[in-house]
Formats: sequence, structure tokens, C-alpha cells
Amino acid sequence: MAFVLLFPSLAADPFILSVGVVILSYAVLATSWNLVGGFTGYISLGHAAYSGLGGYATALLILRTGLDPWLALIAGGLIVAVIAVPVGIASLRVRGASFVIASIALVLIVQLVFQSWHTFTGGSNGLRVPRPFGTDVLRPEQHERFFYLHAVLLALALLTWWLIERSRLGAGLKAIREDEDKAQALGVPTFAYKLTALVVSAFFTALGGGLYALWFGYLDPIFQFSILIGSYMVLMSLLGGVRSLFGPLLGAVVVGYAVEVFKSQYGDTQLHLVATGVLLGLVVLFMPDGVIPALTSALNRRRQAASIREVSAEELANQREEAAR
Amino acid sequence: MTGALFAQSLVLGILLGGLYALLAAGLTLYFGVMRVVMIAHSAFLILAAYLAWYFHERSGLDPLLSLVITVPLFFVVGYGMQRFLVSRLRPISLTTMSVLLTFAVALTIEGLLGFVWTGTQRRIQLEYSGASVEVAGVSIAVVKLIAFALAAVSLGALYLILRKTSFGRALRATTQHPEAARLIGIDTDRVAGLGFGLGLATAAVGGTALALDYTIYPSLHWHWIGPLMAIIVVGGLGSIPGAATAAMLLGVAASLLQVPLGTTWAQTVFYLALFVTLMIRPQGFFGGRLAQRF
Amino acid sequence: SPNQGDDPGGESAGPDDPIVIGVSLPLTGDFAEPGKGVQRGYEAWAAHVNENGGLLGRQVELIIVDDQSNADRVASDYERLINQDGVDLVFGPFSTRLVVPAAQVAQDYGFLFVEPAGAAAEVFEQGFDNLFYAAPAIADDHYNHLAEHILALPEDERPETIAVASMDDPFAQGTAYGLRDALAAEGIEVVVDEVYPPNTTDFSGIAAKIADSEADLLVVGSQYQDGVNLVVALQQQGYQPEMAAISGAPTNAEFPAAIGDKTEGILAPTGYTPDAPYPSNEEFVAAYTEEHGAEPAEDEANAWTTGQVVAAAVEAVGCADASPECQQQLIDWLHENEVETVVGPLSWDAQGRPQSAHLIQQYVDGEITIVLPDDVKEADLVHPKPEW
Amino acid sequence: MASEPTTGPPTGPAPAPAAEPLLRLVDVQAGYGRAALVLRGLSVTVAPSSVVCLVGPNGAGKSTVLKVASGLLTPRAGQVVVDGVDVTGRTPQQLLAAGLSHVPQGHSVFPEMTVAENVLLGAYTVHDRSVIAERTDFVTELFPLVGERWAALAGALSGGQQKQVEFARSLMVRPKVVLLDEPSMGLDPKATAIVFEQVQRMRDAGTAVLLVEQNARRALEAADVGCVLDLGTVHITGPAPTLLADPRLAQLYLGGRPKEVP
Amino acid sequence: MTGSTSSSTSSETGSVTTRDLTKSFGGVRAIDGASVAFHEGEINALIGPNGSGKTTFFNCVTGMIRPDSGTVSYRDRDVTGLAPHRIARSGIGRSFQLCRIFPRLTVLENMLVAVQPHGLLQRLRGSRNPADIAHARELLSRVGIDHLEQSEARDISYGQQKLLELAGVLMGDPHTIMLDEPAGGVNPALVDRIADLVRELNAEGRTFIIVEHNMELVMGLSDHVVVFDRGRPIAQGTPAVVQDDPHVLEAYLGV
Ligand SMILES: Nc1ncnc2c1ncn2[C@@H]1O[C@H](COP(=O)(O)OP(=O)(O)OP(=O)(O)O)[C@@H](O)[C@H]1O
Ligand SMILES: Nc1ncnc2c1ncn2[C@@H]1O[C@H](COP(=O)(O)OP(=O)(O)OP(=O)(O)O)[C@@H](O)[C@H]1O
Ligand SMILES: [Mg+2]
Ligand SMILES: [Mg+2]
Repeated sequence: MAFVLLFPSLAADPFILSVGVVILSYAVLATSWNLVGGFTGYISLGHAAYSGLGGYATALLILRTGLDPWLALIAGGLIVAVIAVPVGIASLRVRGASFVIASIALVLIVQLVFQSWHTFTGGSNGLRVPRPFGTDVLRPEQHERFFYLHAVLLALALLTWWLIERSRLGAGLKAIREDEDKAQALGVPTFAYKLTALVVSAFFTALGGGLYALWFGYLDPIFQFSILIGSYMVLMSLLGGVRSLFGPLLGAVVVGYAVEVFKSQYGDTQLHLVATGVLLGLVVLFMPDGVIPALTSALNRRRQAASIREVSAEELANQREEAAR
Repeated sequence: MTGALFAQSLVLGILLGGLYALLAAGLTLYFGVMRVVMIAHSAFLILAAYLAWYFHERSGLDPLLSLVITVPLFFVVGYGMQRFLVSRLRPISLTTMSVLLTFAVALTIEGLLGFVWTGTQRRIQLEYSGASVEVAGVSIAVVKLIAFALAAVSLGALYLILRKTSFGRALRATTQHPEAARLIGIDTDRVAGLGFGLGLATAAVGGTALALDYTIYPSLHWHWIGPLMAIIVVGGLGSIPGAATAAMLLGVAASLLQVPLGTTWAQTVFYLALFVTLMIRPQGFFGGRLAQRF
Repeated sequence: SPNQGDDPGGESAGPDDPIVIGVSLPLTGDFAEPGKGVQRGYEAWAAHVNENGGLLGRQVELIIVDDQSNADRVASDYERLINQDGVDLVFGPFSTRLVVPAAQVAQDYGFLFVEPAGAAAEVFEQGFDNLFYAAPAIADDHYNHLAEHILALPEDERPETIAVASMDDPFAQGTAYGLRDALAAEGIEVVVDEVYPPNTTDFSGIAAKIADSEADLLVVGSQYQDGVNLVVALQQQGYQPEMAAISGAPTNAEFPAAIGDKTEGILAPTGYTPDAPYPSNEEFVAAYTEEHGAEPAEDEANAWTTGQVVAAAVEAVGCADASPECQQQLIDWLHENEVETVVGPLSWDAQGRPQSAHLIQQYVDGEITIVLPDDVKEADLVHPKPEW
Repeated sequence: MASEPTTGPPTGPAPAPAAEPLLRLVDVQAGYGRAALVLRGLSVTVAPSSVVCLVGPNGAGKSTVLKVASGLLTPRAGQVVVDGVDVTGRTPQQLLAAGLSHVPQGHSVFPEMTVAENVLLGAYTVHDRSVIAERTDFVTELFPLVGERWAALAGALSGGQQKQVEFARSLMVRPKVVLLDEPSMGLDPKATAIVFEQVQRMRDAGTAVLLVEQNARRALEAADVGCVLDLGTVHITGPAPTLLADPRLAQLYLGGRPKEVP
Repeated sequence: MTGSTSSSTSSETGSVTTRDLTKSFGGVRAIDGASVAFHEGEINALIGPNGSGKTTFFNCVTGMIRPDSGTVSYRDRDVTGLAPHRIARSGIGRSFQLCRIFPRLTVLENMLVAVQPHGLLQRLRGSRNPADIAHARELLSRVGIDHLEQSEARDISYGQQKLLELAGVLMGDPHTIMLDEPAGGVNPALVDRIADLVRELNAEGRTFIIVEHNMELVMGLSDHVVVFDRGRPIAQGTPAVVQDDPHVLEAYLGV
């Protein structure tokens, strides 16, 4: 926490700071993704649709209605949350593989629409996003401000995750992940819960996308609505551990750092893709629960409860007799 | 739309649908028999196309001959992939984790393709690339016809293997209840491996067919994932006839819609069909013969 | 690699230190091919300058990083080049899609931004005052000579209908639509107007539409391989236009290899030709050919031109460092002066648009030859074009 | 057999083995993954033409015993011997080839395959068509349901019907050793009767049957030897009638109110 | 807590009542115009041969599947076609024949899921409140698996899972409890304890509807027995009456 707050003053130059912004932005997206993926087990590879829509909604609101950038950001998040409702109604009807595929389709369809609808979205020309701060705020200072803004958003997302995690809503969502019909039979309004999780997740993802757009200043449908971004969200969450509060954050730091390293390491070859692929593969094969759970379980191995009670024959006989009475 | 253009587009749609059908059938096979969502299928497709291209480049022989190498090769790779990667996933989260694992494989393949052959777009230059036969005013490119024939033959073979042989039965049994399958004497490891190999072999055929008439480049597989995934959901996950039918219908629909709507909007037909399917019949139009039991 | 990281300002760079120039290029990903062409051009330019005594008597050193054809990366690359690697100057990346975010970073740090590849009209409408395009004309004007030529044809030879197909890319569309609009304004009918996404591989549908329209003039805005695919698909459908103008693809050396002997008569705009008579061009062609064993193509030339433009400003102003004062002087100088380059003399308007025009080439007897404008042409334009 | 010292309530000595045992588990220790041991040095012996019944509380390790015997679970220590051959560590397929079949607990039909395919898959290792045809006729006669729903998807059947199909499937092979894990669970009284009748017939045909049942009284009535398993060890082994007659045992493991089943 | 355990135990009002309920799957008529009434405040049993439609009946009543025709009412309220969670909230808890638990949640977490209050704010409240946990522990010890509290549910034996499921259903504090083969696979000694538990809860005023093939248990426990065959009731009444019904003997007991 303290490190996050101090980071801008520790960063050696604006570039490092900008990398910090990017990593925080990853962390926001991964944590937001985890609001639906982690709790309900509905794996969405298409969450880039929500971040991209958030970015575009923010930018278009500023450009077309002249709304204040910060209001536009929040309004953009709300609009995306509203969009998530029908999307959820359609796609949350199926589980597992079908949902994954539907999520991929979502991001592809949005990409096609944003690419084709030139007059509204700027299409392949891209869209410049006006700066929220005046030109007198120099770039390094922008980085710093956006770093803190991202940190605040991340904190909000984490807080939301934490609140849900310990709530009955959270218990219900986790039950959905395990066995949806059973959860329903126990009185969990599964559809409403799933939809709630998706909408909340879409909202935060969109805020993340919008904030990033305000910082980055440029939107292009190809880069906004890419499966790769959605997959990164999943990778980061899984890597850190979808069932722990700070899992996605940790994953974002690792992946964000790794991306920089791979890039500087493998420079102008496609080996950075190989490195990412191998990393993802290793995580899936050997740490399917993520780093944090793997570490904690390694630490707690001794505490594991034996599945059979240790009792002597004598005690056993007594016990059984008592039970029978 | 003129009648001639309609006829031409219809034929193009059918030819394209055939290729989609073969590829989607392979994809749905993994799911139907192994509960694995194989994102890397189209990456293997591109890999096969590259091999066909490279083969042609090196030997100067017809790229179709590369099938002699790629089909067995892919079969073995598929076998190995199932045995050494997919089988390590925990059954409880197999479906979702397999998405990520095969996604990782896809990235790796893309990266290696780019590393070995750079990002340059490649295209096989054949004597008969531009040749076509004309039937009732409709020109049918020879390469497309060959691709279609390849697809039809392999699709038929695949269907027969799965439905009519005891291997096919063992394969389905293995997915549905691995433990029980082992107990009735099925070597589930082997059977699952072979099933995966079979799926990947279809990618080898598809990739070669693809290489005949398309430009290829490492990241091209992303372009195929979307429509193929949509097709298998519309057809019903795991249903090979479903995938084939949906592929045909959507291929023709996209081809016809492209005339009034243009290429980009016509692409959306796959995804719209997907969402409509989810709303009306989430289990797909052919799959899910078994209603949910509680 | 250069070690000026501790001294990003670089003001105190001594006369012996090299001038470090940062570039981010798409060396992998969608734009990798042209990206690598640009890389070759930049490297050839740097080698040439260094052999000839450097800039301001200092050697130049390039830092080229790969942006993976990704807009997020390109911005972060320039951020790093400027802040961490402490470069003295930057050169632009490739592709319109990457130029805007990159130019933004350069502008924020006050850097001069001369770029070899962002030609779409929109690039110059973003209010960048540090941006200059190092080629003869922006995309929309590439076909100007051809449009004039067509409109000057006698009534009975003039095409009556046009079919247009363009990749959904600002640059490709810019070129194709420049010609389309010029002709449409004079009453030539546009019968097909198609846009396809960059990742399209199946062109048979578009080809069917074009073939069905039987348009006289085919206008294609392509990048590279899409042009090849479209031509093959059109051949498969038996379509024979009277005139085919295809931007992008045909100027690539691999184009004739890819479609064989079917290139005859295809027209294409180009900003550069190795045969151009400009003084520095011979030097360039010689230097480049010696190193690579082949003549430079357009991407290489644009890169070289970028180098020439920046070098001219540096020599004229007498400074080459990261300080805002120096960069501003360079910018101001370019706004007010004309630069001799391998693509001819270049000057820019306030938004950085170059003020010249592209040449029109045509495949004549298997060779790509300049046919327009008349004063530099090597052969006459063949019309109607032979069948493919 | 049953040379292990027994703990818990004393019972009479086990009957002498009729012949060389067909299945022997010797000092088996087994557990799941890294978790603690479930079976802690357990031994069971089944002779030809005999039915040994394992009873015990839930979670005692009964199913684990069968999984070890059939090769689904590799023991951490101890041996599995089938017909005099040490088969420890072999796979289920190999064990099936050696003459041992295991019908697992719970539901194990192949839900998206037809009843026909399910039953025929039971004969996956049999290649003689006439034998398959003969046995198919036999099971369809035995369980009318199987014939009636021959072309239906097995997953569409009711719980008990699925168990019937499963049992029918297991009758497609004639192994030397049969392991049955709660075969009567979920079956209606008629079907239960058929299952127990088949168990008798298997015994009569010389098969060694290791039966796990929670329908304990009924099972012990059908068995020759009973073993009471608790907390991963065999506590009592003895002739089934003796166990049934032991009131304390009955109270502890067989339900407190011995009553005749209608 | 939503339970209404203190309500009237008079058997005058019907508990679960159906009228002409029909459900077919393809060609199979799983429920064929069944009109049945279960008695409020009693222990009801539903028996019948395999495939006679008992589970399907449960599924129709609890909203897991939608009947083709006919109505289901619960305590004189029409609940036909309501979503399962609504029916659960109206006071019906059920278990599944093919035991359903949440495999990767611990035994205790499995229990806590069942506490699902109304209202958003309530739902956002902590799920691990001490009272709920104490209640869960008590129920777990009543079915004899309290020592497994921290195990993941997938790691416990089949019978233990069935017991966990039963405890989970009770945790929701339902007024009417529908159990699908609660004794299947459960150790006989424990079956006795379950029977005692059922009696206790019934004495508190809860209604039970139990599907079971263990005749000893059914006859010893229930007040009212309904016998199904081919998707419709063929007999109903007290255990003694049903046991001697010739139809029942023929169709079910196989004598
Ligand atoms: N897959 C598993 N992973 C971890 N522990 C397990 C697993 N299966 C069973 N156990 C543990 O092993 C012990 C024995 O289980 P087993 O299934 O053999 O019991 P059982 O005697 O068959 O019980 P039941 O009568 O309920 O079927 C139980 O305590 C259970 O918790
Ligand atoms: N989802 C389904 N699809 C097709 N048929 C079904 C489905 N569910 C039940 N059936 C059929 O309906 C009939 C009744 O099944 P049900 O499960 O209700 O029986 P049951 O009385 O619970 O039997 P059991 O005692 O074996 O549990 C059976 O013939 C079964 O095949
Ligand atoms: Mg068991
Ligand atoms: Mg049932």
C-alpha cells in the first residue's frame, strides 16, 4: 500500500511512472474481471469489450456532448453497465464452454461494429480523446495524477470484491460456480446473482477502460477490442489466484513486468508471444489455483485435516455405542 | 442483386461453408468427446497451411502432397498434446482451464511461426491459382473446388469413425465417464489421445485446403476462431452433424449478406446467430439431445 | 547502446558523443513487413551519414525498438526512448494507426516528429505542430496525376463506371477515395464501393460483386497481400477491367512474384522511384544497393527521406539535443524551409502536410515503369490494359 | 484367510478357505493425493465361489478398498493378488484382462450414449459376437427395462433405471472376481431382488464376489463372509450369519432395530 | 431467517398438492396426470418402482422443470412454473437423488450457502456470522460429519456427501422438506439417526415428503404414503393400508 503511494516519487523517470500506470490499469481490469470470473467461474475472454466500450463511451460523451471528462467517465461506466444487462441475459444462460465462446463473440462483434460505424466511432481512423487536464499539466505530471487515479479505482474495485466475498451474495456466487441448480434449490436467485456480478464487473472494467483512455488519449477499435487484452485479464487473475483478494493485483504486476521484460529481451522477434504462451501454460498446468493459494497451501500443508479421525479401537467402540444410543 | 450475382454468391457460400464445416467439426470433436475447448485449433490450422506452403516452396511439388506428411504429423502431435498437456488438467475445471491451456498453445504456435517465417504474408503461387470452371454462368475456382472436396471427404470419414467403429464408442464413453470407461476395459489414456489426434488431423487437412487459396500469416488464426466458435455453439457443442450444418448455413448466409451489407457487417452474422441461438436454444440446434436432469 | 540515461536532457553532450536517434517500429505483428522496410531505410541512412562525417560532425546512432504493431506499445516506446534512453531526436514509426499516439508523446515532450508513413488526411487534422510527413503527398493526393489523366481522355475512351474496394485503413482508403472522389465529381459512376477489414483473407465475395458490375475502372486501396488476393479472386471470376489502379500492393517487389505474369497494365501511385532524377537519389540508390543487393522500395525511401529532412534541419539550426529550445528551433525551421530529398524537394504546411504529388507507375512489359506525370515518365500509359 | 488379528467385539474364527483365494489384499495402505491415509494396513481375502461382504459406516474406506483392488487407486504399501499373481500397480484394463471387474459406486452409465451402447460397451473386451448376442439376450430378459428403453439415452433414465443398466452392463463379462459397490442403491425392491439373485448365481458359477453394501442385513444374508470396516481397517471378520446374529454388532453397524423386511 | 416453523400443524390445509400434473420427455410420459395431496405437518412418503416418476414429480414441484400441464400448489398457493429459488424461499427445501453438493467449497461453506435472505442489504451482510456457523455445526453433528467441517466437499465419501446434502437442506430452515432417497448409500446405523432427526423435526412442525426404496424406513416412519406407478398415484393412505394394497404388491413390492 505504502509502496503504491510512494511509487511516483520513487520512479526514476516518467517512463517508469508510465509503466506503473499501465500495470495499475491492468490490475484494475484484472480485479474487475475477477468480480465475475472468480466468484461465479464464468470465464469471460471477452472482457475487453467492456473496457473498450468504457473508453469509447467516455471519449464519445466528451466529444459529442461536451460533458466534463470525469462525469463522462462515470456516465460511461454506467452506460456500459446498462449494456451488460442484455448481454448478460443472453450469455449467462449457458455455462462453461458456451459462455467462453459467447464472450469471445461479444468482443469480436463489438470490434466489427466500432470498426464499421465510421461516422460515429471514427472507425479505423481511431479517436483522439481530449485531455482532462489542461496543456499546462506536463506529461510526467499527468502520469502521476493518473497513477493516483488508477490507484483509487483499484482500491474501490478491491473493496467491492472484498465486500462481496464476505457477503451472502458472495457465498451464493461461489455456490453458483460449483453447482448452479443445487444453489437454486437452496434458494439462491442464481440468475439475478450472476447478472449482478457481471454488471458490477462490467462497470468497473468500463471505468478502468475509460480512465485508461483519458490517460492514453487515443482509441482504435483493433487495439481496444482485442481478445488478447481479455486473455491478459484472465491470465493475470489466474496467475495470482482468482479466489484471493490480491490475486489479480499480484498477477497484474507479474504479467505487466513480464511483458516489459519479454519485450526488451526478445526485441523484434515473436518470441515474446511464445514466452507469454509458455507462462500461461505453466500456470494452468502447475498452479491452476494461482500463486497466492499455491504459496499459502505450501505454508499450511501441515494444517491439513486428516480425512479420517485418529482414534483408538477403544475410543471407537465407545463412540459407536454412544452414537447408537 | 442480380440473379447471376446471387447464384455466384450462393456457390461461393457453399464452397466456403464446406471448409468451415470441416474445421468446425474438428473443433466440436474435442468438445464433444473431451470437453475441451480447443482455442488452438485454428492456430494448428495456420501451422498446417504454413507447412503446405513451405513444402511447396521447397519442393515445388503440389501442396496437396504435403498432406502425406502433415496428417500423420498432426495426429501424433494431437496425441501428445492430449497425453502430456490436456490430461494433466483437473477434471473439475477441465473445460475452462482447457480454454486457457489451448490459448497458451495458440500463442506459442503463433510466436514460433512468426519467429521462423516472420510476419510476412505468404501465399502459394500455383499454376491453377486463378483458374476456374464455369457452370451455368457461375465461375468456380479450381482451388476452391479442391478444398471443398477435401473437406467433404474428411468430414465423411470423421463421421463414420465416430459413429460406426468401436473406437468411436470408446471415445465417447471416455469423455462421459472416464472412470467407468476404464473399468470396462477401455484404455482411456490412449483413446483420448487418439481422439485428440483425430481432431488435429482435420486441422492438417483444413490448413492445406486453406493454403491453396488464401494468404497466410501467423496471427491469421484469430480471424478463424470467432466464426468457428460461433458455428459450434449454433450447431450444438459436440455435435458433428450440427457443426457441419451450421457451418454450411452460416457460410452461405455470410456470403449472400455480403452483397447488400459489405464484408464487415456480413461477418457479424456469425455472432448474431450465436446470440440468437443462446436466447432461443442455448444448447444449440443439434446438440443437447439430453435434457438437463437433476 | 548509448549511455545517456542519467542525463536525459542531453544538453551538455560533448562534440564527440554520438547523436542518438530513437525510433519505434512495427517489427512484428500486422505491420511488420513495411516496418522492416522502414528499418532498412533508417539503418542505411545512418550508415551513410556516418560514413560521410556524421551530423554536425558527430556520429549518429539509432535505437530501434519493436512496437509489435500495437498502439499502446508505440506510445510507451517513445516514452521510454525519450525518458530512459535519453535520445536526442526521434523518427516516426510506420502506419497511420501508430503515428497518432506516437506523435502525441513526441509533442508532449516537445520533440520534432518527422514520420515516414502516416499519410492519411486525418493525421494532419489532430492539431500536431511538431509533425511532418516525409513523402511527396498525403494519401488523398496520391492519384492526382492519374485523375487528371483520366479526365483528359477523349469521351469514348474514358471509363464510365468505377468499382472501388479498399481495406479499412485510413491510408489505403485515403488513396483510393482520392481517385474515386475526383472522378465521381466529374460524373463517372461509382457502381461498387466496398470496404473490407484488414484481416480479410477471402476476397471472392467482393470479387463477385465487382465482376458482376463489369465496371470499366477498378480502384483498389490495398496494403499488400490483400491486393494480391483480390487480384487472384478477380481472375478466378473472369473480370477484365479496362483500367486497374491499385495502391499499395504493386509497388512491392514481391507483387509480380505473387501473381505471376498477370500484372500487366496495373497502375499504382508511388512516392518514390529509384530512377528519379533528384540529386541525392543517385547517392541513395547506390548506397542502398551496395549494401542490400537490391534497389530500395518506397518504404526504405521514405525512411531515408525522414533522415534527410531531420538532418537538413539539424545542420541548418546547428543543434541536435533533447532540449525544448533546440527541438522548437528544428520544428520552426522545417515549417519555413524546403528540403531537397530523394523524393524531390519537400515543404510542408502548418499541419505538416507535404505539398507535392505522387508519381503514377504501370506494369509495362513486366517492368514497373513511371507513366505519369508526363515530364518524368519513362513510358506511355497503356490503355486499355491487357487482360489478366 | 482372515489371519489378521481382529479387534473390537470378538467373533468366531473365520471359516477355512475352500480353495486358493482368487483375490487377496495384503496389508494395503492407501490414500488420496497427499492427504492422510484412508486404508491403514488392511487385508481381505475372497475365495472362489464365495461372497465376501464389506459393511461399515460412511467414509470407512469400503469404496477405497475396491478402488485399490481394481487398480483405480495405487496403494502406498501392500499387495493386491489376483489368482495367485501379484497385480499391484496394474491398470484397470490389465486387471479386467486378468479376470477382475469392478462396478463402482454411484452412477456410472455413459449418459449421452444409448442404453444399447452402454450395454454393448460392457462387452468391450469380448470379441466373440455370438457370446455378446447371447449375453445381451440374457440381460434384456433379466431387466425388462433394458430392452424397453434399448434406444433411449442412458442419461435420460431415472436414477434406479440407470443402476439397472449399469448392473446389466457388468453382466456382459464373466470375470473370475467381481467387485460390487453398493449395487442395490436406488433400486426398487424387485430390482434389488434380481441383483441379489445374480450375486448368488455368480457365486454358484465359481466367481469370487466382493460386495460392499449399506443394505447390510440383506447383503450379509447373501454373503458367506462378512467384514466390518471402520476407520480404514477391518475390525471384525467372520461368517456372515455369525455377524448377523451378534446383537452388539447389529446395533453398531446394521441399524438398531432388527426387523424383518417385508 | 425465513422459517415459519411455528405455523399451524393441522393436516387440514394441504401441503404440496398437484392437479392433473403431466410431464413428458420425448415419448416418455414421466408424469401422467397426477393429482396428489401431501399432508401438512406429517411425514409423507412417495414410493414406486424405478422410473415411476418420483424424481420428476419432485422436479416439477420445486420448479426445476416446468410441467407440460397441470398445477402445483403449496399450502393453497399456486406455485406452478415459479423459479426454483422462489419455491425454495416459499419454504420448500429439497435434496437430490444424485447427491448434489458444492465440490470445492468446504463442508462448512456448503452449509452457509443455504442462508439466503431477502433484500439487497441483507445479502451484502457478512455470510460468516457466528450464529449461522453455530447452527451449521449443530446440524453437521446431528448427521455425524462435524469432524469434516474444513474438508472440501469433494473429498468426503459418497455417503458423507449425502449427509452433507441433507444437513444443507435443513440449514435453509425450510418448512417442507422433500428428500429424494435420503437413506440410499447411508449406513444403517446412521439411517436410524436420520429417522430420529426426521421425527424430531416433524415434531417441531415441519412437513416431510420422502422418496425412498428402503421399505423398512418408509413403513416405520411415515404417516401417509403415496404410491406411484407409471407417472400417477395408484394408492395412498397409511403405511398399513398401502402395504396390503394388491396393486402396490404387484407393481412395486413384486410379491
Ligand atoms: N477423492 C477423494 N479425495 C480425498 N479423500 C477421499 C476421496 N474419496 C474418499 N475420501 C476419503 O476417504 C475416506 C474413505 O472413503 P470411501 O469412499 O472409501 O468410504 P466408503 O466406506 O465407501 O463410504 P460410503 O459408505 O459413504 O460410500 C473418507 O473419509 C473420505 O473422506
Ligand atoms: N430429463 C429426462 N429426459 C428424458 N426422460 C426422462 C428425463 N427425466 C426422467 N425421464 C424419464 O421419466 C421417467 C421417470 O423418471 P424419474 O426419474 O422421475 O423416476 P423415479 O421414480 O425417480 O425413479 P427412481 O426410483 O429410479 O429414481 C423415466 O422413465 C425416465 O426415463
Ligand atoms: Mg463408498
Ligand atoms: Mg428418482
